[in-house]
Amino acid sequence: MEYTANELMIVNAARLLRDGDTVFVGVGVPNLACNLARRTHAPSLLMIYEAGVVGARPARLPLSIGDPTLVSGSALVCSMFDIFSLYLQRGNVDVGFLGGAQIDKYGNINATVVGEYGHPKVRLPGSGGSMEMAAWANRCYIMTPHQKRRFPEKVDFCTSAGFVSGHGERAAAGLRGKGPQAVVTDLGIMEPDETGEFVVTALHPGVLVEQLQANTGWDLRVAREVRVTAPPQEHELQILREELDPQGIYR
Amino acid sequence: MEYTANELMIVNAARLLRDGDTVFVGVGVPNLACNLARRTHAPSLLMIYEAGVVGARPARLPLSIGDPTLVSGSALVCSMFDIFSLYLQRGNVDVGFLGGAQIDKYGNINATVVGEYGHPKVRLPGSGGSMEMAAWANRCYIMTPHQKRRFPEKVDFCTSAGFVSGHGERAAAGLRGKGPQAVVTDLGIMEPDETGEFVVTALHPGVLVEQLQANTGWDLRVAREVRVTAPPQEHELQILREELDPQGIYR
Amino acid sequence: MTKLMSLHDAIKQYVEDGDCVYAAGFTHLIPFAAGHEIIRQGIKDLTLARATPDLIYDQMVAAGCARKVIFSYIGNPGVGSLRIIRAEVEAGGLEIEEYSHFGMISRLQAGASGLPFIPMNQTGACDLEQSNPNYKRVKDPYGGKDVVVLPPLHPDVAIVHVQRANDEGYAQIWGILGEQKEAAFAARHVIVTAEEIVPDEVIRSDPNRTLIPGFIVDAVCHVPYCSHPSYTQGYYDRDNVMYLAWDKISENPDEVKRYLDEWVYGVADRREYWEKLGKETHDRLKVRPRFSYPVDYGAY
Amino acid sequence: MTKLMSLHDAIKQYVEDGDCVYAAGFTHLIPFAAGHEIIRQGIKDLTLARATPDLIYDQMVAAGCARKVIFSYIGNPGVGSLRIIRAEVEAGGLEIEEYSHFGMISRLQAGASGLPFIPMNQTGACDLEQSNPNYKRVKDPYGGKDVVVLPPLHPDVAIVHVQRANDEGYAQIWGILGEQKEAAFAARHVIVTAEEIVPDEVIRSDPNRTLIPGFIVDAVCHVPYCSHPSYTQGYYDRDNVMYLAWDKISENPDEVKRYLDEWVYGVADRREYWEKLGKETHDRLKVRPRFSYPVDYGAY
Repeated sequence: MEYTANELMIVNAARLLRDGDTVFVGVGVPNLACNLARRTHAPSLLMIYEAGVVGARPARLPLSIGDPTLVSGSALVCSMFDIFSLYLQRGNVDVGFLGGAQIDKYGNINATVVGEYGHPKVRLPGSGGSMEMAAWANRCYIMTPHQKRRFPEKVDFCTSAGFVSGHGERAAAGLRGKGPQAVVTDLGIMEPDETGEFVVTALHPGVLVEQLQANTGWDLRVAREVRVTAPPQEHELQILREELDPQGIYR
Repeated sequence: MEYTANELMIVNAARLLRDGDTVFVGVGVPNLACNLARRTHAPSLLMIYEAGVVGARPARLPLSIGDPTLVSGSALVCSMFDIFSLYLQRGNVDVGFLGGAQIDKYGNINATVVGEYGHPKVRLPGSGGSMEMAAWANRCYIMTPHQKRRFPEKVDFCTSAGFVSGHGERAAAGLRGKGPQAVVTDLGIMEPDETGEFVVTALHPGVLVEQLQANTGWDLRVAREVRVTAPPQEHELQILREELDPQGIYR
Repeated sequence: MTKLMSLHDAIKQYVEDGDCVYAAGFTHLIPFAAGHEIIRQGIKDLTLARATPDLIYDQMVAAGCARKVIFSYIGNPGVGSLRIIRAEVEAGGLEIEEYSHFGMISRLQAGASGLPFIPMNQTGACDLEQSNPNYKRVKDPYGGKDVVVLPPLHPDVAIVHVQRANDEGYAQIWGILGEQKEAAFAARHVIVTAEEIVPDEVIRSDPNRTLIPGFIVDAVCHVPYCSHPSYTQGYYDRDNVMYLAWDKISENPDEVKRYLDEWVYGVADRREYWEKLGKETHDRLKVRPRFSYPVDYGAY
Repeated sequence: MTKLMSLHDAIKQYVEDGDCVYAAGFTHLIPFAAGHEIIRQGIKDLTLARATPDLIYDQMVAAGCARKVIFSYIGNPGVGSLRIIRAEVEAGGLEIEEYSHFGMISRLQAGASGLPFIPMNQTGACDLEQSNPNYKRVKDPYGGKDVVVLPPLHPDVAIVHVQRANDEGYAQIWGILGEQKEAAFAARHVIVTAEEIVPDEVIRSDPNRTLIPGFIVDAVCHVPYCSHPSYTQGYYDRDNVMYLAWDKISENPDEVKRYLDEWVYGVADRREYWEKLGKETHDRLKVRPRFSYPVDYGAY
């Protein structure tokens, strides 16, 4: 079966989730990945939204992270202060999904500015809750198309911390979470090595390491063993296309 | 009309309340004073309980500060953390009522121990919320029977701050509230002078200054002008006896 | 004592040139009607604070009401940029003060609690901390890592939209709570706008639902559909069509001017605005009921 | 996944000798049944933490379960002393750790928030601060007065009684909220006792009412009348007669022993206890209904 680059990322991200995980969900592709996991191998996955919604069961695909469909029929709604303090800072969130305009070698993310902060070339939306999610969720995943401008050696501005400038810095700052555990792109998957540097650990079917290197801004290293991901399965694509995103907004 | 010592204190405390005041209420006599004020000159007095109840309209006289009758029909119920931070610490409470085993010359109160803290002769209940109420309510009133053992020159333990050891110390500690503004007893009323020391400012009908001195543990000073309080009025006593405390528990 | 007044009068009385305004609501309950009224009254030099400025601050900046924006996420949620604010920031025409979400609401929580600061654990992402001098660090006196702290935010005015309130300002909210309560307690003045003004007995039937006490509220305004194109849970849906449309409108200054002329300056108040939206939009945003199970407080 | 189990099994599994236990509830919802079960199981050396120890900790101390009490108000509310705890403290037989109410709940809030400390403004009353080394001061980095800080409290087990929960532990509370939420989030293990176990759809009909999420809960126990002689708003009244009676009983060690023998050791569980109380008490504590107006969340 044919599939798009987005579908490939969504399916591979979904497979990283474990049954019983509490996931801090953003809208768009992470939302689809979580819902796909819930409908396949992780039926007790619990979705938490930074707007303060726990255990949402959206009846439709929400455009915004604060859509009313997330609230009706959810298990708990609390204030933003509570969601950030009692849930995220307290260590009650297993997984966070992150994205941004730039991701560097150590998994640091820039969602703030391209160029200088005081005189930005491009002003991006900024942190929202991603600074805290990256710090305190037990593990984070990053989803992004594989493009060279998105993968500089060092981000212009560190909106949310990966491994900062190498392993150990998270522990030194006392961060609760283990940091980004995988970057899922449309070409493959990168994971941190023992120094905190992201290296190629998996390729999607038919993709060559050289393609990743050509689309990455640093000298990309490759893990000793690189697996090839299983292609999106028919039932995964069916759920995505027929149940989760029937209008094909994120196809 | 005849009246008891308690009724005398309640009526005089009620008269100190202003219409529109938000009052942090304890049970017992302060509760009666507030309800009497509401039914006479201060119909929009708002009662707040440290249990987190705002705008209570108790249908019966509660034994405890957390009675269910305070909740049903009240305007707002919040957590204890909210009541202490958003209401009291933020400065949203006009009046607090305090009591204790000892009250000293500067209006400091001991509700913790008689004797040494580590080896108490008498262990009392402790602060509860009175430490914060004394600090942050805009003004406080103290109600207590006039007995020498209750009025030592200096409290054994300072559970809640009056003027500490003289005027200016409240400001030095940055306390929001103005501190205790009156001690209402069954003999008269004492108010702080410019040094923060409590002096006699009013006598109940038929009481002599000497009686107060005889029942006070420090060298009691008398204000230049001492008024005589108006005796409890018939309608005040009627409300107290017929509506608020028909069983006469606090008579 | 009733605090009921028209939204026009409430804005006139409580919002002044140069004020810091916090129009609360995380996606939900955003008081668009109040923002439009501020634009119509030509109020200037405002500092506009909100975790997510959303379309309403983009429109207020476009109309020239603001000199500064305080925020933690400056996007059109689920759509992309807030083009007008973004362009002003890139051109250096608008002062900004930026936080993460937790930082922003911690400032409100400190303000609401009367505290000089609120601590947060470190996040490892220090660039924002270094760009904004309000961020400071404090040593943990128990020997752990230093914490990051922020000072209180005390807006001059908080505007809070709610589902129902009584005429004294006791206000009940359900659905996404965002930072409504904290903004109200942190502010010097509070304007409550409500979908419904209800009898006192409705409020008192469920006191745990009340988030804002009347005695901190200055004005209560009955403004049905106040939050369109945002939404009010249980009353009408979010108008995603408008959120997508603004992305196009805001590409072009002429279109923006046309929009403001037609939908803000061209209507007297929210009632006219809502009527002008027309039946098709009304129908599209209609919501079928889904009621909560009642709870029993008991008659004590 | 259901977490339903008997209270006996929940206590057996989650409360161990030497633990710090926080049985939550400010006057309201005090989980007496759990305290009695702990007594019956002969658990020892506990640190008992509660803002207001109330009768339940007086009884647990009498039964020899505790080596230490952490508290902020150690009275029989509206009646007088907790005679047993008071006598033990005066005799030096019980370790204490004391706070004000705000200090106590700030410790829980810090614990619930994963913070190393929480600041409070100064109160001018320094004797307690000087008696308890957990109190420290921190300089305000913005130049104001020093603040008073306290470290987090992380009880080994929090026991939280609620009106209704589903079998996963999502729990809804109305009436006085006390420190129920904060205790649950601060603790390592959470036991929820509920007047009613309700279908998931009841909880999900009103998500704003849910204070505790199931995934932080270890055990859910269906225990009607769990809080007598305290009360559950809307379910039964506070038994003031018992609060007054305890004042007499606790004057005399023989009477205390007789009480424990009859009402704790002498019954198997809460159901037997409640039946034993008899019809007259049941009738006295009965409450007429007073329902909340429902709210509409909308079917989106």
